[in-house]
Amino acid sequence: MQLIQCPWCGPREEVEFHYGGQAHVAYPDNPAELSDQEWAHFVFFRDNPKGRFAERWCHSVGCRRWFNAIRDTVTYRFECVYRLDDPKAVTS
Amino acid sequence: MSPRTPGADLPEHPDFLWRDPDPKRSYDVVIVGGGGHGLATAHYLAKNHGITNVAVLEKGWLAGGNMARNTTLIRSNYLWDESAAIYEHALKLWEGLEEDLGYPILFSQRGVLNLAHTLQDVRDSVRRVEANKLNGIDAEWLEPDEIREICPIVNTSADIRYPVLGATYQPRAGIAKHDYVAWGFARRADEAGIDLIQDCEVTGFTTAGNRVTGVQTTRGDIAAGRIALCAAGHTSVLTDMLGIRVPVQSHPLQALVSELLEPVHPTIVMSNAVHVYVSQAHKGELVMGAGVDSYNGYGQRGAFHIIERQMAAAVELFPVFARAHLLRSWGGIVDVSPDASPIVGRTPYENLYLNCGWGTGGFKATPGIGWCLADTIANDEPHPHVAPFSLDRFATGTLVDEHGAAAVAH
Amino acid sequence: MAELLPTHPLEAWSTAFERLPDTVRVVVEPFVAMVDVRLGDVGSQARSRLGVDLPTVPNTWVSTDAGRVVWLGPDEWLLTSTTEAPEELEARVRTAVLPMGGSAADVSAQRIGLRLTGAHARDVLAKGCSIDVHPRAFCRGSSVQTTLGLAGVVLLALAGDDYLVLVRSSFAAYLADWLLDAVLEFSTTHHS
Amino acid sequence: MTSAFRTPDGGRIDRATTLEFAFDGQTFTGHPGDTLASALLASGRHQIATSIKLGRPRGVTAAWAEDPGGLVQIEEPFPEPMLPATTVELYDGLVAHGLPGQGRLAEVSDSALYDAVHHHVDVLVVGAGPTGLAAALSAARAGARVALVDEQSEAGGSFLSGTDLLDDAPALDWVAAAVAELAGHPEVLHLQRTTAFGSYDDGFVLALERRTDHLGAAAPKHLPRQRVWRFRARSVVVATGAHERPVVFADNDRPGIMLAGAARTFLHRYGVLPGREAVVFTTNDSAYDAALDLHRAGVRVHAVVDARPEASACRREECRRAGIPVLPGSVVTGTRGVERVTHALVAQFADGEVGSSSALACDLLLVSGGWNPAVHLFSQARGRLRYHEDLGAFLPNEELDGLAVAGSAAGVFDLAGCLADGQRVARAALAGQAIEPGAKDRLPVAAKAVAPAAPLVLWRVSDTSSAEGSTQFVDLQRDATVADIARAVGAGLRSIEHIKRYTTIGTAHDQGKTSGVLTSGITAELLGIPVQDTGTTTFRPPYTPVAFAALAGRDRGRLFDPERVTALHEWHVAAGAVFEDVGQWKRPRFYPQPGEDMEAAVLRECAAARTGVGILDGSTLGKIDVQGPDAPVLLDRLYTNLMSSLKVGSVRYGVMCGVDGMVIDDGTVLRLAEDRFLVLTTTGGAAKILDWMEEWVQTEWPDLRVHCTSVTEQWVTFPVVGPRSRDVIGTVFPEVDVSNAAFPFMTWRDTALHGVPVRLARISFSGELAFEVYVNPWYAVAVWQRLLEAGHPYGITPYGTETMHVLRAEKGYPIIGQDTDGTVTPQDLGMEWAVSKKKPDFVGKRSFARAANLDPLRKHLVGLLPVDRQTVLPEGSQIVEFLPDGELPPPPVPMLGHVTSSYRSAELGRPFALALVKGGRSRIGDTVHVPVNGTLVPVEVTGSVLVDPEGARRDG
Repeated sequence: MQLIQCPWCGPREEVEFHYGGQAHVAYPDNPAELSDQEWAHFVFFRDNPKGRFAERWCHSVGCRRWFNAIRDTVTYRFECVYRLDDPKAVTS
Repeated sequence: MSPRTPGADLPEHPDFLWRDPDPKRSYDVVIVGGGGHGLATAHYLAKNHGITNVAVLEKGWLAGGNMARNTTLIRSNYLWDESAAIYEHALKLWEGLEEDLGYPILFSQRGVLNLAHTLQDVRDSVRRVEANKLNGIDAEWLEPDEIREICPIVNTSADIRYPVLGATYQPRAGIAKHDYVAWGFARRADEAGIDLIQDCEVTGFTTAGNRVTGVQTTRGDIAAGRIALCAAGHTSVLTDMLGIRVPVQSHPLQALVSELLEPVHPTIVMSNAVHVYVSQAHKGELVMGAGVDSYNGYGQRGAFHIIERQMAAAVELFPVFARAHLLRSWGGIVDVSPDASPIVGRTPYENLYLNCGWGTGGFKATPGIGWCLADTIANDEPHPHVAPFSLDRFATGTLVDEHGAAAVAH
Repeated sequence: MAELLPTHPLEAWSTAFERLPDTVRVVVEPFVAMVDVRLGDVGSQARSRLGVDLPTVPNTWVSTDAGRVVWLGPDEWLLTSTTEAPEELEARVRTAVLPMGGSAADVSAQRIGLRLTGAHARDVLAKGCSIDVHPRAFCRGSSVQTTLGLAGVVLLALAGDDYLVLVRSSFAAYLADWLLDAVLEFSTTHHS
Repeated sequence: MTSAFRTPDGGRIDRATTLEFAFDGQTFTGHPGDTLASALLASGRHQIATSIKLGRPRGVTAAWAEDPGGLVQIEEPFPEPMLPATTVELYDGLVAHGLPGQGRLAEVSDSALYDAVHHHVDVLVVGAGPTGLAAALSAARAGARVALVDEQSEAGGSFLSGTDLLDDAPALDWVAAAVAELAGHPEVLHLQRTTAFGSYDDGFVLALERRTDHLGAAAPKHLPRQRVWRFRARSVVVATGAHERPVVFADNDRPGIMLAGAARTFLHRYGVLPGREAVVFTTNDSAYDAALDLHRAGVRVHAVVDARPEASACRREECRRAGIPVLPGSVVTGTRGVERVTHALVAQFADGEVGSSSALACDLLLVSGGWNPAVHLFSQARGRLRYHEDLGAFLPNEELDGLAVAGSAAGVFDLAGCLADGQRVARAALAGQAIEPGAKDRLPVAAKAVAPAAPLVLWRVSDTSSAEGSTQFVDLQRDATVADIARAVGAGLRSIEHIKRYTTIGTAHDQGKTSGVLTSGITAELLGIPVQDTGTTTFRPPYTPVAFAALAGRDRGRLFDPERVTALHEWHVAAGAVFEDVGQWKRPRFYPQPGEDMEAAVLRECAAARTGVGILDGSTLGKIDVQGPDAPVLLDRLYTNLMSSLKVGSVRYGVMCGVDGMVIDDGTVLRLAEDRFLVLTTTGGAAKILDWMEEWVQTEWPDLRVHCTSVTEQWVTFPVVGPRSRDVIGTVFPEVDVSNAAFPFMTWRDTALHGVPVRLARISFSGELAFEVYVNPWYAVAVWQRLLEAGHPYGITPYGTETMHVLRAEKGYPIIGQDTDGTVTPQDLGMEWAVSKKKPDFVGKRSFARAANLDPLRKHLVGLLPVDRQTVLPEGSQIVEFLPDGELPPPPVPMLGHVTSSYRSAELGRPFALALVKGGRSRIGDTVHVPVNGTLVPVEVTGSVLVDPEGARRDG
């Protein structure tokens, strides 16, 4: 049972959070202009790195705020969490 | 099931299993991933197609990934025609596998019960049973009293939180001993002259145009005529090297066993509603799978609260389990696709074949996918059973949605 | 016709609660008007328009003349009033915050309150709450949204060994049962 | 049985009290403080069971959970399988028997209580031995919040097994003082009988407290029998000590052969002589203590067989004075005896060569091959280990963030060193938390100990017999031998994980506590590679087995999962409702009257709603308050149809899709104000849709000025349905003009009842004239009663979800999740009318253009009418083409779709169904077949709206 740092509520147990997968995948400006292939990539395709990963989390049983985090998918360690309006953290 | 002498029933492994060869410079076929799927593919390449200049590359120890960690459930009662076809093909192979491999894989067809706890569970169950029947798969709908006859320890009383309203039953479903299965395939492949190369991690690929000409590994470069990726949870690591995007996410999946117990549980019981699936393995240990952890993870471990929840559900459904003991818990990495169906077949590289996204279905599919992937590699044409699982279905929208259709996992 | 009489979802539990020892008391709080306030900017105008300060420190609550304000999120508060009817409270607060781009919704019946007091109150919470409720970490003025057992709750520290649990009304019966089960070892004196 | 092997005095047992128990059908006695094992040994009984494969007699080989030999089945007071006799605290009336490796579960359910408790500390110390106590004292004296857990019945650890002195007094005096001091610190939690079994991220440690097991039948019923402690510690100090390791030799499994340290424990802690004629076989100095202690207790020690070429001088001298022969450069090669060891076969041992052996008579053979630090918790926390050549053991190889290993668990084996290490590690932990160490944090002074001579690392004595290691047991519980490891290596296996699986070593209840490192060593030897390269198998939780029920805790029975109920629940119960689980909700399915089955009740309820008036508790519908200037924009983006054009005071039905274009929810939307909507979702969709809205608003469209708030429990919802509903509503709310003109379909009005705000809406999920009544749940019962009273003259009939489903199905209204399955689009449901052509985009729109979405053979929602007008098609039935010969062809039979909803219709006077059928709308009028229990039922494909297709009834 990990502790996850909610940017507002502080450290809480992971069961309080909802996982949102890869971060910084924006909804296309004009889906109608996309090919089926491009649309499929938005809908179904997400990165799946072994190591550092920028992801979205939501403190669903707490303040219900979504936020971003850089987490290592091997160690599960959180490197940092940042609010949606913070600039994208650098992922190598 | 015949009564066992405690613990004495596991047959001995053979005196010789496989060589420990160094990689050659070049192979006709290189299979990346020495798990069940990779080893089965190697076996059928040799057996069905006479292709033996083959290397299976394993970054760790053979069958040390999900093959060594899964709960060995084998069934084919899937909803959609496409899924039913490949899993039933596998089940038919399971039924003859002991002879084929000349290895005591302990395939025990004790049947699987998929419990229904809500009216919608019942509708979904009947739908699946009727579909299975029309697809030639053995399936029945059972009322609670019939469930009690098959598995007396299931709590079918009406006063539990989610009463058991009935169950689907596939009598031909069963379990097998995972190491024995993997080692059986490995030994046959080795006998056929196929090189099983351990501690050999793929670190890159060499390509020429739309062909992959070879792999770079921790044990040197290896040229390859055709390459098949059978890396399950690590597939993305490989496809990223090739610049291919594959819609799988790797998640932790936990499992656990109890100590050895006298026979008490004659079949396999699965309940999605309360997330339990449990069987009693050959030596007498209760083997259970838990739910998939929500986040991506390559750590081969999950969070313990999932196991605690699992135990609560288990004791609800099987009150006699109260003082069984959790002996060992562990985690594997499942590669989950958007429609919970596998992704198999061609890639943008003409001589590279993909096999991933099996999620929790990988073990039960082992001989089936090995057979079909070998056929696909040998004929450079997707076998009919894997054709529906192509990568491009996500663009066309012709998914095989085992999620959406509320089919059962594991 | 006679006026409408309110009924409380936990009326059936009151006798069981009354039997509990002083070391762990559970009391059903009376109905109170509650409004969910959403407001981005909580500068000085909030006070001038609302007449109360909205706490900006996460996981805190403050008392007001007529009730409490609980921090629920960076732009969300739960405002309670014992002196206004639910619809009055919503109307007043909504009028006040609209010009600031805020909103307000009556949630008086969304949650019911349970008061948990006594020397063993902390021990009972510890049976189902992963939050550290030790006075060093969770003192008067502290609040959290978390889970107690399998129910989402808003937990307020009113004083030492004095807690207020706000739970969704539909989960109230579950939480009441859960609490009665949790206090068993403290409420049973006979050693059978 | 008499306790012939009980010492005249000493030990930690209460000799004044005698406990009676039965083992293998025989009656024994013991004392409080005994374990089942010590009590049996006191009576001279060593054999506990026979082995799992070979049926060889097996006895007690260790003194705690690491014992691979002596498993028992508890029968009384309640059956529990597979407990080591060494860990079962004795109580009166215990009934148990030995197990050959397979336990038995009770046939009745366990009435004992279990629970879990969260506990937060600055420092968690695991192990109350010298190291742990020193660490706990240090932390406590600094005023930190401390928890000290230890798996034994009392604190002291290795002190309980020896004669150590501290400050020139018995060490146990210091332990008592330390325990008393800890008890005096209000922020210290000290738990005995508590095993830390798992360590996870961020200082999360799980421990099992055995609270009442030791009381047997006398355990208070209201106390949890076992408790899982969920510790969250800023710092964890692992002071779990070390496990003694045996040396493998032929026939090393006979009862009477045990670890040297275990013999000391039985002597000093339990006042038991494990034998009378002992031989001690060791590779290190520690076993000499056992030899000398037993000698002092009156055991005849025939020899200390020391594998090292030279025993340490002082030890030799101590033995000389005691008259104990020491045989350096010697090993035990084998044993004799069946139920009990009778002889040790001793031989010269030099440069790895074993000479010819001679037999030494004995009834007790003590063995020590060195010590394995108990690094389990460290390893579970992903700590890496390194092999220590001199100790022949694996030690922590790194500092973990927030978890430190101290004392013999870290390879420190001298008493003074352990005490100092415990204090050092605790202070380091405190410093990391900026907590000042306390004043007067003094360590006791340990008696000066002579530095031990270097141990010899010896895994096994080569088998000179013809048995070739087939009786050299590595894992006694699994009957796995050196020969098995040799076979595995011969089979081509190199990985220790493969060896484990081939031989099953380390897979038993003890998880290889004594056999794991041996296996690594022997495997390395056979492969001719360094032990470091072999490594160990992974240490997995739990450290010792934990009962399922303990992990289930209190989430059982009605607490397994919350039951959500509406404000009317008790009324429903009183009315005799039969309930249905819908998600976590309990919803009335129907209200049978005396003698009615479901079909009769539902036909009656349906008739009332179609011909008179019915009333439903629809309060479980999800409700979301959407406020803000951009509320219309948000709803336009999330619904497939246009919501921004909805007028204040009006209601509109809408559908939501996922980005994949599949329907995820539907419901009605009330526009309360220009900037305010009340969104209704399905019962199951409530939380999901609120989260869905929040996710889009927060992560994609933060610029939108809109707020979403759940008001699901803020309003109860009572649909009053049927031709007479207007009369009922008109009666209860006289100030509302309920005429069709003043209050048209799909509009809402606010009113009040005795000052209580009430909202009425003309919404129909049945096709009938209907009003939905919304009110604060505080007044739910009162308003419901008013409606029933007003409806009495019209025979108002409460109805449940089953009737609701029939009524809506007759109108072809789908239930999301029943008539859809995540693969269904609005077009499939025949709802093009609800898919906006005007809007440039909305969630899911783009997916509608994919190839698969344009396939004319997609499944459409249609109606089905069984031709026989009798058969109620089972929901879920599959549909096939019409087969003229009435026979199914051999499989696979192509399927056209399946039955999603099916009911008997009072209105139609026949059964009907809704179904998803390939190209369904183009098949209307066709007859297809539905296989039902072996027969093919012909059904006619119809449109989905079967009752009042022109919608004449909705206005009454």
